[in-house]
Amino acid sequence: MMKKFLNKPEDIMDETMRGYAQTNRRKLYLPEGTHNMMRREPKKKGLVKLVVGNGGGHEPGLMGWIGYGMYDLDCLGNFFTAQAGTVFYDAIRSIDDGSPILLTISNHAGDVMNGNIAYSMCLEDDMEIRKVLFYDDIATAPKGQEEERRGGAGMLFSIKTAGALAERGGSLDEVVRVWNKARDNTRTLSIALTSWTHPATGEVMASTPDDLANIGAGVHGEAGPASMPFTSSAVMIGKMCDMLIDDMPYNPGDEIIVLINGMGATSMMEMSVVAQDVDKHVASRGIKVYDSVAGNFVTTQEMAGLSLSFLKLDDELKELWNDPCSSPAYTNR
Amino acid sequence: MMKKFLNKPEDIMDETMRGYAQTNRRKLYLPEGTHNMMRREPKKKGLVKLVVGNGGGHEPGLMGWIGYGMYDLDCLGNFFTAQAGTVFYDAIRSIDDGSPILLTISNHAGDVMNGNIAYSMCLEDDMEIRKVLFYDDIATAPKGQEEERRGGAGMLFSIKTAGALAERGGSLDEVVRVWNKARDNTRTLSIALTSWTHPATGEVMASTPDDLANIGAGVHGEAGPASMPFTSSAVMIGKMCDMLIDDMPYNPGDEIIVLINGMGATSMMEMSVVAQDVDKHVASRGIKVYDSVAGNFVTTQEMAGLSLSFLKLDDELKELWNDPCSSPAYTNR
Amino acid sequence: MTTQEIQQMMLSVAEEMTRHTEMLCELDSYIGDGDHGITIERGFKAVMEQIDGKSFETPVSVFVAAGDAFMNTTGGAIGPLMGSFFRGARKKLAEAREWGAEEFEVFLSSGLRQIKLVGEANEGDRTLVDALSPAVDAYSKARAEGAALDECMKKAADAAEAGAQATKNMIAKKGRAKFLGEKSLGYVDAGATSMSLLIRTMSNLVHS
Amino acid sequence: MTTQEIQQMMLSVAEEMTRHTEMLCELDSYIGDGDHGITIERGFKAVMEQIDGKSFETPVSVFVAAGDAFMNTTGGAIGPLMGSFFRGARKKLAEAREWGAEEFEVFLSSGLRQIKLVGEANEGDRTLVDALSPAVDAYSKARAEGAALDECMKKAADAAEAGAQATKNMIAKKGRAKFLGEKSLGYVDAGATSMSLLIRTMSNLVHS
Ligand SMILES: Nc1ncnc2c1ncn2[C@@H]1O[C@H](COP(=O)(O)OP(=O)(O)O)[C@@H](O)[C@H]1O
Ligand SMILES: Nc1ncnc2c1ncn2[C@@H]1O[C@H](COP(=O)(O)OP(=O)(O)O)[C@@H](O)[C@H]1O
Ligand SMILES: [Mg+2]
Ligand SMILES: [Mg+2]
Ligand SMILES: [Mg+2]
Ligand SMILES: [Mg+2]
Repeated sequence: MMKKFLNKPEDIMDETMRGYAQTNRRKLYLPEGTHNMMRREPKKKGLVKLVVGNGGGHEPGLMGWIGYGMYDLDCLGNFFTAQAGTVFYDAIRSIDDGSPILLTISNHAGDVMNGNIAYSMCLEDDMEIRKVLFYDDIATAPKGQEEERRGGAGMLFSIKTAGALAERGGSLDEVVRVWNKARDNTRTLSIALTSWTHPATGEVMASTPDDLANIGAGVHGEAGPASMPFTSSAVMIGKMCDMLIDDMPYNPGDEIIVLINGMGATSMMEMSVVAQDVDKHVASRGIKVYDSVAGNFVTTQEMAGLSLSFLKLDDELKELWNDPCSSPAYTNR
Repeated sequence: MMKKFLNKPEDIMDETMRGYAQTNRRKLYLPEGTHNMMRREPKKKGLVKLVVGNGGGHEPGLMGWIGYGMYDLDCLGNFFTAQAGTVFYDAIRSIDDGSPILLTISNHAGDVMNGNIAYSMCLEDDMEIRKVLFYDDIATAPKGQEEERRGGAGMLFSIKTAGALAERGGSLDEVVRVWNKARDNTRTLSIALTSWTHPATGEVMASTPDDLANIGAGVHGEAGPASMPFTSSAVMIGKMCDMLIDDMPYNPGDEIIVLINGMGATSMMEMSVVAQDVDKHVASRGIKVYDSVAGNFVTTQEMAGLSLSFLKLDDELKELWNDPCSSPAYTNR
Repeated sequence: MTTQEIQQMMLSVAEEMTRHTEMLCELDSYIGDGDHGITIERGFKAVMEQIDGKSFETPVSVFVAAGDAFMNTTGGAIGPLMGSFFRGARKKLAEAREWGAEEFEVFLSSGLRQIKLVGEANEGDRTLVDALSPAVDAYSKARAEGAALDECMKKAADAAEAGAQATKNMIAKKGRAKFLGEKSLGYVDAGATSMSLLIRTMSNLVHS
Repeated sequence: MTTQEIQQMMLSVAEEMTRHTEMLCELDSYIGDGDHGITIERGFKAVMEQIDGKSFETPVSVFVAAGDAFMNTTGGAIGPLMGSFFRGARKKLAEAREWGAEEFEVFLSSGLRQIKLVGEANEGDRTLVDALSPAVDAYSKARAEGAALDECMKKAADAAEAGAQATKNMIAKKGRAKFLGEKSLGYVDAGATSMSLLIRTMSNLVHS
């Protein structure tokens, strides 16, 4: 039996968004009757605005990264379903004050197609708009086909750095450049341990055998391509670090930022244990952790598991990473 | 079979604390070989310092509330075990620069006794120190015996407001007064839905029957005194709101802050649904929600459930609540 | 055709499209997630609700309403694709009050252009583009040879069916099947099948 | 008694205290959580490890080391309480090089004061205070009457045993049983029992 705090299935996303706006009323604003989560204090006119659209069910998801130095708008669809492109377009127009727009898309079919619809409608309106993709999940396509990979939680790195540049007054071209650079320097891999329960149907989804851990599981609980024996954090995380390091590759002497993204039921105790395992393991490969972040950002309901993302820094990205930002789920001051 | 990201049971708290310090290296500092989590940037000399000691396993727990305008030190013991009072004393001395100290204790036997030990040792040293208790859990003692109640997540309200006053330069007496006022205006009640797994033994603890929700469960999974049928969020949360409102009592016209504290596996989707149910329900009783906060703060491993806390505001508490603060788990700017 | 006639036709088309749920789900189940028929049914039911009894000013506004209804009520790949198809001509045919062979050509080709823009698929990728693209070509060829609307449409429907059949021998480069490589060979694509059904149904209902 | 004699005595006391695990757990199981004996055993094992083979400057430093060891290795209520008991006289007896009847009185009464301060329990609350407090009184009375150390200690141990027995008729106001009200009647308190055991063991080992 599903035991979740929910009311009518058809109201889930409306109630979720309303409640999330209420618990973050200092930072967020949700116009009534919409799924358009936006900054409470709009960005200064003329600066590049970052917008995104995606499905719900990953709370906080990208809503958690709306705020100063980060996103300006997240237009949500229903549970695990991208919002219709036409509605996404309306959302973008609702915050349009003539400033340039960066339309960002996490590489998932529905987000891409609906993003393309919104994008082409904005172009028809002669808006100053650019479209960028994010893809970081090394489990979803082989090296060399990076553009085919799905987008994962590593998107924080592009959002944070491009968002900082936008806040500094960077041009749309420059913001695009930084977004793409951060993305190209990011790799993500996930590990899922348990099942999760669909909040509308109550069905138990995507279970993993007791003695295995699923590597490369998707944010909707999609099974990943590989499994490994479930064992100590140090061993499992060490293997994942190696896979990430070898894919990029990250080289001895590199400085990285680490993101540990909990899928839902993984405790902060575990994420902390993982963090120090990552620090130890990457150090053994000559790589230095400049900063790290852990939390439940892009989740899959109450699934146990996490994703691990690395960003390779250069001076520009480091500076932008250190710029102040403030969003419900990530604030560095 | 327990599926958690952990290594050797005996290293759990050391690794947890090291990792938590690493993922919050901008804000926290953990001297090697200790369990003394402290502010990265120490507070200005002369201002009242807020310190606390408690057991681990509730991550982030009170470590999450260390930072500007909040705690200066959290001295942790082992899993669900308060740190020895003598060690707690050493921790306090390690940050002692002659500034006044507010030693805060959440009302749990181990924390109280070890806090008393540390407190009396500090007194022997002629330090300027005061001791305050926190108790808010209405399920643990009847009205009229408030001082016998356990401390819960509502402690955030005393920490935030007394912490703000300390940062403003308030005297030790004044900081004590505000701590106690916020405490006396706070009520907390919890609801647990599932079991949790002991990270050292792997034992499954404190299960709740499928069709019931346990009311008043403790942060260590202690069974609460009452059960109610598991049903919609609106109904369960409505009843909890009534119990809180009637205990204080909160009256029509009152302005409150709401804290929704996830126990571990309750998703931000659910906490958001709960938040809007709380808003609706307290509004129906004439009470206004001035602000609200939701997150996994004081957890019980991967247990599903949450606690609900209300703080009744007056002008002073409202002002102090709005003062800037910055900690890993709660930041309002 | 007048706005009212187009509206009537679209209602009938939508109704017909809700009748192939099982077959389309089965096609989607071989190397997809098996929900295509359900999504098609849901989408076209929403189309019926949205345009039944309403009054429209122009033919294209009927299709835009259909596209919006489809897109807003369905997810998956087919939602934005079918929605874009119906909405594709909304600028070019904004003024047209009656549709004949020329307008339907614009409608089909704009729909194709929009689908390719949204789905980023090309001919040969094993998608509904492989039904629609030959249909547009066949239509244009027929019209260039002077055929009337119903004749053009018939040619288009024939080509769409042939195109859908041909997906059997294509390796998927878009959609869920794209990582299967050679394993995607041997099955007719579900989306191409519903697209060819759609064009056939329209061709049965248009008249000059 | 010299520092070395105290150290030797404390080692023997600690060893004896590890021998009542089952009985103490059983007492704790009626209205507690049943772990008291285990905690006592773990704590006194740590005490033995900590003081065995070390060299100490003063008698009180033996007890402080014992208290620290106990407190640092055990949780529950008894950890901080027993630790505080042993550490209670560390300031008052900091200079004393040899302990006689006077020093032991200071030791016991400081331990009681510290336990009451830490546990916030009073006489009659059904805790180890109800063993220790009458022991301190009996000791003082005997000493005021001119008795020697071993005689004082014997009186203390007798009083502690009687005090522990008396907890049977007390309603708990501290510890886990405090919310049980009348239901806490009828059982001897576990902590009071271990405290009386401790004093009896010491009384068997002290000498003037
Ligand atoms: N990028 C694309 N471009 C064009 N058509 C596509 C694309 N991706 C999928 N399709 C079409 O959509 C069909 C699947 O639709 P449907 O089953 O409704 O969506 P989903 O795959 O999300 O479950 C495929 O058979 C294919 O024809
Ligand atoms: N506040 C207190 N003051 C004095 N003694 C106490 C207090 N609380 C508990 N005790 C004593 O501690 C004993 C229980 O010890 P123990 O079982 O080791 O701890 P716990 O109850 O935490 O499991 C009780 O029998 C009682 O004598
Ligand atoms: Mg499908
Ligand atoms: Mg699908
Ligand atoms: Mg016990
Ligand atoms: Mg115990």
